[in-house]
Amino acid sequence: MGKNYWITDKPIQVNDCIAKVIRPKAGAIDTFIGTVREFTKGKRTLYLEYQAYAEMAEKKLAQIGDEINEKWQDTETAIVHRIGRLEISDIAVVIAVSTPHRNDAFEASRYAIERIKEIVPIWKKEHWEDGTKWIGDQKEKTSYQEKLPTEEEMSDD
Amino acid sequence: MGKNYWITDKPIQVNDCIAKVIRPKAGAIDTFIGTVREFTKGKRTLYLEYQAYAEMAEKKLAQIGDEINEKWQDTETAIVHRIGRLEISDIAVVIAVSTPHRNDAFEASRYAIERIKEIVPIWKKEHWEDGTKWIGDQKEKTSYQEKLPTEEEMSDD
Amino acid sequence: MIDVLFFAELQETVGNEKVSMEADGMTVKALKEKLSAAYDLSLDHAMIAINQEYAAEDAMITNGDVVAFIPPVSGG
Amino acid sequence: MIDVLFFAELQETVGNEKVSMEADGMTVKALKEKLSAAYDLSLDHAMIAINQEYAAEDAMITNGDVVAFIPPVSGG
Repeated sequence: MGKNYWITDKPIQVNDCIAKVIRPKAGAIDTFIGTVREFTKGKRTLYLEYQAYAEMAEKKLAQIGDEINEKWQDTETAIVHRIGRLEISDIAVVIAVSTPHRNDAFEASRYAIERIKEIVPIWKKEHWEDGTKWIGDQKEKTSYQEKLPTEEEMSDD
Repeated sequence: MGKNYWITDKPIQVNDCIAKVIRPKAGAIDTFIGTVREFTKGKRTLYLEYQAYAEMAEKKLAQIGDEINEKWQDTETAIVHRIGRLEISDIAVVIAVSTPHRNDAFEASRYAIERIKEIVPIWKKEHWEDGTKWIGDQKEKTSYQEKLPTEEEMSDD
Repeated sequence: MIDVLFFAELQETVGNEKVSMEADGMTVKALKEKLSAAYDLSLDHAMIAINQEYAAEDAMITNGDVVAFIPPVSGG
Repeated sequence: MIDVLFFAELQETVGNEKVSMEADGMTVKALKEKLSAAYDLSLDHAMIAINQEYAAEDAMITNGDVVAFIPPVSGG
């Protein structure tokens, strides 16, 4: 089945990600899917372009999986992120986390998407009706303004 | 594409559920998948049997979707639950909720699984190595001992 | 006549998923008592649905209703 | 020689995804200053990775390293 953390320039098949985490010990799988949204604060997106530092991004995705395994018991995580041009409603990212009990699955997959937006070298370029822009920090809930990651974020353990 | 809330005696295709909620206004889809877990507190499950009051269950699943739409803005929900005999790792339930922003998707799908365990007439029979039992209330976080549902739970609005 | 549906362990105890009976004008509570006695059922933790909607103990049953006894659910 | 990688808007400003240069013994901070000046780049908000690991400002660069300038990420 290959690796659990990967960058692809092809359309994402959600099942490919889910299949990697289904297992007898798990009773719950939370799957987060990020899709290209047409309108953001009234502004219309025509399409997106994602770029990644692919090798490092895959390492950082794997690091997130390791972090999840430290924070919650007995987890299995898989994450795939697409790059290149994505149209409206295309799937940009899929995170699947399986756990024995459901609360952990919800919390862990939510953690994963937040961490992706902090440490994984992937960038989104918005192509709006009236222009383009590479998007920076998009964390919705916490501010992340420092120019260096924290010690924890730099660690690969 | 048919209805968004259904009971089936066939294996569940996760994509059938996700496809119903993908849309241009959504940027996030949270998908909760419940699978048959082999071990619960050291006890080994051989397989499960699910039974439903199917027509009412579909109405109650739709009610949960309505509740979600009242509690969070601009949601689209789809839920499918399987009945009959399920083997270890088989998918019993899939909930997909799409929202413009991810936090709502996580919260809404978590709400949905909790509500399923409160108001949807579906029952699970455990077939263990050493016996069988119809399982009652399985809510992990809240107690639900009253013999009648609350007013809210009885409402179909 | 009404139809009464049983599920899960209640169905196994009754030995039937559906019974038809006279119950016009009875309350849910009265029907519960009658069936508890008839089938030696413990219905204390069962919810009742009339025509696929949860009903309270004092709800009135009328001819043609479908009444379901719903033991604590365990889907998901 | 080291390789320096640029991404997103930095890549567009530099006009290149990779440049090779001498930097043995330089700190990350010194390299940042050098490149900021050379390409008129704003690197204040960029993180730096050496060989695919985030590095602090005072980290030392050695021959053969791959240094990446990583503007605020926006995946997901």
